[in-house]
Amino acid sequence: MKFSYYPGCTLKTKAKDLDRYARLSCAALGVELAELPEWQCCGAVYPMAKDEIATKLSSVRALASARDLGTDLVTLCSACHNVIKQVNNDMRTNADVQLRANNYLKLDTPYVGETNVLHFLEMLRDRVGFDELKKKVTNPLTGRKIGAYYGCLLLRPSKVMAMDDAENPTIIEDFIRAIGATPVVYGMRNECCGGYITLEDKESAQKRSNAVLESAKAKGADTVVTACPLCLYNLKKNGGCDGVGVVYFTELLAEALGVK
Amino acid sequence: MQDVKEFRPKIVAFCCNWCSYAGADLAGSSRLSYPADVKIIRVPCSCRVNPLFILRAFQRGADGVIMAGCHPGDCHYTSGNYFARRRMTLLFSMLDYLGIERERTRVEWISAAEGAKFSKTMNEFAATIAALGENKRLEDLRCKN
Amino acid sequence: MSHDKKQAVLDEILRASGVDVRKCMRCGKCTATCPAFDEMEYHPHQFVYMVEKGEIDKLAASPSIFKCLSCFACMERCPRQVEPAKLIEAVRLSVIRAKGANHLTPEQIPALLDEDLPQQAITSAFRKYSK
Amino acid sequence: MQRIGVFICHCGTNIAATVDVKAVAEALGREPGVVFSTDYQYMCSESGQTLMRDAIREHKLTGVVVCSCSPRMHEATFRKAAEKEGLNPYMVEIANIREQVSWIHKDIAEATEKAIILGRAAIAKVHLNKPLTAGESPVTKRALVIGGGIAGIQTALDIAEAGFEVDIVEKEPTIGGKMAQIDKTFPTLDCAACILTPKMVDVAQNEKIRIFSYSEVESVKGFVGNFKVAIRKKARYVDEEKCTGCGICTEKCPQKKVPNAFNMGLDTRRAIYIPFAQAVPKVATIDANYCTMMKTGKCGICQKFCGVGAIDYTQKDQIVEREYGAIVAATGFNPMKPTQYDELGYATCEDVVTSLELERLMNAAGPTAGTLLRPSDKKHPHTVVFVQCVGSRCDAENEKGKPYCSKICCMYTAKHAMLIREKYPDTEVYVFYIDVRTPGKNFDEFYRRAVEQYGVHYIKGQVGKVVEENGTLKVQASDLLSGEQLHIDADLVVLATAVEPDKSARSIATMLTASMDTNDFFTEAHAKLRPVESPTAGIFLSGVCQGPKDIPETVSQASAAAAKVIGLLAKDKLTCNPCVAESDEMLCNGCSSCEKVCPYGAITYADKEFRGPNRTTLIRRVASVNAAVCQGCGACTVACPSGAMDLKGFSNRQIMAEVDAICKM
Amino acid sequence: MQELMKKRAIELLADGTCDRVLGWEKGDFAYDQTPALFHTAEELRASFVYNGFSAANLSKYLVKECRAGGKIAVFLKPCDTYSFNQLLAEHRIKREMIYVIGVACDGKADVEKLKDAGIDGITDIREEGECYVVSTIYGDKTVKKAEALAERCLNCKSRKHMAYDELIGESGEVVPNSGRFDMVEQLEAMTPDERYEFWRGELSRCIRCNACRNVCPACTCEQCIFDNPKSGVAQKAAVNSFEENMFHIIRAFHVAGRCTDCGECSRVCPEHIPLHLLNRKFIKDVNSFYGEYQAGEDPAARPPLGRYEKNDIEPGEAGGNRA
Repeated sequence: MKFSYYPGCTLKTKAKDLDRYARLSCAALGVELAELPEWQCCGAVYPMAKDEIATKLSSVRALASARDLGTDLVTLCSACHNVIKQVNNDMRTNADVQLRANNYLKLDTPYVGETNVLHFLEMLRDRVGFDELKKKVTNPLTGRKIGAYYGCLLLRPSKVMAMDDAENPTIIEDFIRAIGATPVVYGMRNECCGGYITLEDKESAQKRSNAVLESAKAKGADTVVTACPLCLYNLKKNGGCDGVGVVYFTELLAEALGVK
Repeated sequence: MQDVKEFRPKIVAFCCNWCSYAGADLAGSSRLSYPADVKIIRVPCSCRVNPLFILRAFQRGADGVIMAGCHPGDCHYTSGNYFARRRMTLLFSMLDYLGIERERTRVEWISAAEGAKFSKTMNEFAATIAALGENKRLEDLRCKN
Repeated sequence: MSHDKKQAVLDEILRASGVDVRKCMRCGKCTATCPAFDEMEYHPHQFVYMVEKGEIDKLAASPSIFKCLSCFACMERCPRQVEPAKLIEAVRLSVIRAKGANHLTPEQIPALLDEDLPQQAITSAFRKYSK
Repeated sequence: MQRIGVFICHCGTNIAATVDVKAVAEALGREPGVVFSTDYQYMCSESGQTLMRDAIREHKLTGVVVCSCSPRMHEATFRKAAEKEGLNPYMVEIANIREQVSWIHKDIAEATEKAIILGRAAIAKVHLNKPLTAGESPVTKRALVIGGGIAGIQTALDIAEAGFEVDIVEKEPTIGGKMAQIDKTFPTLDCAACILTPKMVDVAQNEKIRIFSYSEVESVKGFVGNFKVAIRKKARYVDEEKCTGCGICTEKCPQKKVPNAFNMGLDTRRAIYIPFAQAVPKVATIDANYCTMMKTGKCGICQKFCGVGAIDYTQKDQIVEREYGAIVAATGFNPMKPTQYDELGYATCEDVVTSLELERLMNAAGPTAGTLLRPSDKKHPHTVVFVQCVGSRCDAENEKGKPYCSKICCMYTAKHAMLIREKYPDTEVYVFYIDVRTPGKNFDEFYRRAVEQYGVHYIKGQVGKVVEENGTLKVQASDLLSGEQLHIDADLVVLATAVEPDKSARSIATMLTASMDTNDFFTEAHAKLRPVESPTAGIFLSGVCQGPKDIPETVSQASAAAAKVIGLLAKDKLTCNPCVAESDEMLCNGCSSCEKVCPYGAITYADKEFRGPNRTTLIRRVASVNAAVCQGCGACTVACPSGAMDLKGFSNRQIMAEVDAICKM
Repeated sequence: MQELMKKRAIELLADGTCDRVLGWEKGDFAYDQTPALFHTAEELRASFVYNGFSAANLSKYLVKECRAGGKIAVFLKPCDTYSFNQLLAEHRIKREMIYVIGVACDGKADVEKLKDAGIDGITDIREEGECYVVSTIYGDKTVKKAEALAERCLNCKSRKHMAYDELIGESGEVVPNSGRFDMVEQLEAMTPDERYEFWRGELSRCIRCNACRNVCPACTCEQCIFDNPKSGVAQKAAVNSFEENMFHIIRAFHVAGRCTDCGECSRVCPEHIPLHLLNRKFIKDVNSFYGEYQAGEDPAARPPLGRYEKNDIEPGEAGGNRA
């Protein structure tokens, strides 16, 4: 099983763990993640305005390069995933964006949304299969009570992301079950952690993050997992909730597979 | 200067009694105009429209023929428009295959509530036909006056 | 702002956002679900209503345009598919494009950093705060 | 050659203002075969009709063309007038010069020219018209009502009252429908069971009414007056004739963990059950999905305890064939399951309930015996939040919800709020609304009472998020009038979810060939003038299957549908549409092409003897059309390659004559 | 082969299986065979023939024969059995009156191609491997089959008999990708103007001899609408381009979904108009719009114009501007 892989800037710096554990796990799972050559930063937030083209081009380049390699494109960071999947949708459905982006890029073959973008979790669910994953778990995290933290970017807008039910998702819970732990469902799992507002308004970010962690704690979670470096930062730095750890889901995956 | 007579296309519209003819009535009562070039023939259902009628219209000098019926699924006779759709799909494809302008024939599903759609469709179609000009490829010179 | 200019800005906002403000039925679900409510002066439903009324100036002058978290909750949950977040983004863009001024300058950044802060936050903020 | 009279109607100024009616009369008067041509102010008026009748008599007309409004408006009027003068009504044709000419064109010359052409087309058609006589078909004097809720019950009772037989087919084990689950009714607050159950008993006792409970319609054949319906009586594994409804089986059954659908799954019942105490018929039913005997072949306790030997584990589904003259759809609704709106917590929080679930939680016969206790910890809630319009009034593009207003939620929520405040004055009640819609007699007064007398907090705004934390529902909502975001700690959240047509309605509509809208509500024949009839003859609509309604509206519509049914069943014979297909046996190849496209099964084949060449006879297979069954769509006429099949009133030659006339300019 | 068939026919007459046999006999010219009824062994011995010129599809003649009563034996090539099934499906013939002898077929020669190859004065034809040996008054001439076969045989859709009571020779298989739509595709790829010119060039040669209609096994109407003065569309001879178009469009439409693509129309056209390209267009459209359908394959199958799907393509999506 081979995929093109878009790690994103943060995974090369502050979120090396998210990336490292993903690669280790893939090796254990027999999945080949081939990092795209010369990828550029996705911009971290999807440019919503209809006339924004330049800000979408780095995503289009990554998508086109995966297309040329003939592989699906796996992303890991929630933000990168959100941007690239939304841009891909534009390239598929918005003729204007398609035309203008291709005019800028002058690719050998114009890109029209051919690439399939998968989040690492989708890859685990739909390609590897959670049942298959379960079989490869050597160190099941039995007894751990883990809350899935989806945040905003993995699920919304649901019509484009099409990963799971945006209001009652199950993909991370199913993942948690597959690695032998017990999922904890809590109400704030798909609410915002505060995002980049942390940069200038710590108080606001703290309020959001605390609300998330308290909701998880109230339901008995000992750990919260995320796929987003910014979520991790906010929850850890700004949330600070006694007795609830915050880790990347890939770390638990690596642990369960015995490759941590 | 030569006096060029303005081209007024002749357009025949076959309308099913239950939906599209009623849609035309609604267009009328809503005062939504469309060119007088469009003349409607009422049929009980779009499935009553025989390819012969369409060719006949062209023969007699029509420049465009449109058939309008109930939306698929809403046929008063439950299935008539489904059969009509297959027949017209094949007929139109054949006319196209013979090199006859594809735009001269059209099928549109217009409900009794869609007066606006009726008028819009007829305006569009009349404009298309006016732009295409006179029907030459399926004409019968004997019927021209 | 002259009336014509104001209209042009309004048109640009509507075009760039692709939002049809007339679809709004004033249910307030966007504002009910907004995590940045407390930080905002004008709230998502007000953006929709005020754009419809043409009150762009007030929105443009408000710090609210830099408070939206782009969490897409209002877009996801709006029963009328109005997508207020896109409108807020378009208003923000109209301001920073017109002024050329940035809400955040690179000089301000170092003071805001701590060692764990991911790049993502800075990149996002730059996208949101500057041209 | 026909002798044709042409009559141009001014329609006041509706036509005459844009069409030069004199010029039209003159031009059409010159057409071959036209012996009389005139114009008149109002052709549809009494004097206009007299004018036409006089002309028919004086000029010995054999055909009439009226250039007037749409034939959908007055074709019947003019045909009737002609018939009174002895002219076959089908010798009258209408040229629509109002909707198709005067109302859409401004230029008088252009409009007049088009009116003349349309007149010519009608004249060309009349030249080929033939007198047609309508056939007759008998009427089976029995009606079928599909659905045994309050709509079906009322319709059946009214039809039976008029002396006709009625069958009710109900898919559940008992009639009663949604109303049986409701606690109190607005705006009078009387108990639903108290007014519904006597009606259910009336149904059971009425000799004219037969109930097929736990049954579904399997197939529908035939046409108005002559429907043949197959009804599937699902196996309930209990002999309906023998069962006395004593209920001993339902007490002895060891399988106790079956979710109780009647109580919206809020408690459990046994595998053999009677849905509720006043069920009609009061007969037990075995739920084969849970019954130990059915699943493992071991148990048989109910059989052992049944004093009358009614239990029969070997019972099979039974198909019953019945004939009807009319069918009423009363298939009702279900409240939408709000699982896709989980920001409101329904799927993950036990104490977020739907309004119908709340009805059961408040009902004396419900799981809490009428005390309002919340599902999670069976404690009395002190703060209750109601959320309106969940799944209703959504944009058409929104795949989750419905574009329509469900109509009943504002009123029942006011009722719920009021009842809670009355019974438990220590409870704070909040209602989040978009608009409060209360048109109806005593309805707004009722809502105002909830606010003014009972102190219910009505807040314009919506709930954006519900999160359960340590037994408290944290409700985050907007208050649009104060511009605040509210955070309420609630104990119970009640969602007023959209009304949606019952899932069975779509397949029933297909069987009935009745049309439906995109929301799966049955379409009425005319939104204003024929609101209780389907466009398909002989099919009538009762209750919410046609659109959201409250109980009084449902009952009125049910009675209206019954009146229509009675009007139909009172007739001994129905006049058929004479514009039906006809096969020319001399041309028919017997190839069956026509039969394959006939939606009514109106075409049959027979081997017939024909004269062959040289005095021989030969036998050929030829088609014939049952004129009583044919509805005149004409599908067969195009399927026929030899031109043997033609449609009376819309024949190939007639339509081609119209084409010719229109194209000739 | 011919002798085997003759022998078997004589046996069938003798044992009462049938009272007459439908086969081919020599016409005025060797290559111009005509369908013929044989009532006796003598007749068979005298003039029955089966060779590379026995091209006619005999199934249509059964319509008339079934009305005459008795029991008929008929020789049917694979492609003829499709027509046979179609006629059964349309109740035009009675199965119990007919004894079908399926005969193997390796394709039939197109005499025009032989003539173009300079072969004249033809007296007989026989197959030798991949070649035809054509006897002429000037002696035998050998020509490769690939160069002499009729177009319909080069693009043969099936060598499998769809119906038979007994076989003489082997029944083959359905040919998966026969290439019979290649020319249709070429036409579709042209501009509308080019197509129009192409068809004008072809159809303007039509002399309305009605040979195509008369030979067509799908055209078995009691009375053709074009012959029926009461139909309102009767026309004796195509007076102008419109009537040429009209006749062929309507004829193709009337056999749409029923035409088995036997190719008889083009074979008999004295003007060599490729009429089969009209029918094949409909067959191709039906296949691509409504799923693969081969008329005559299964007499119980519902024809494409006698059924529908709710999500059928719209007329506006068919054809279109391929300019």
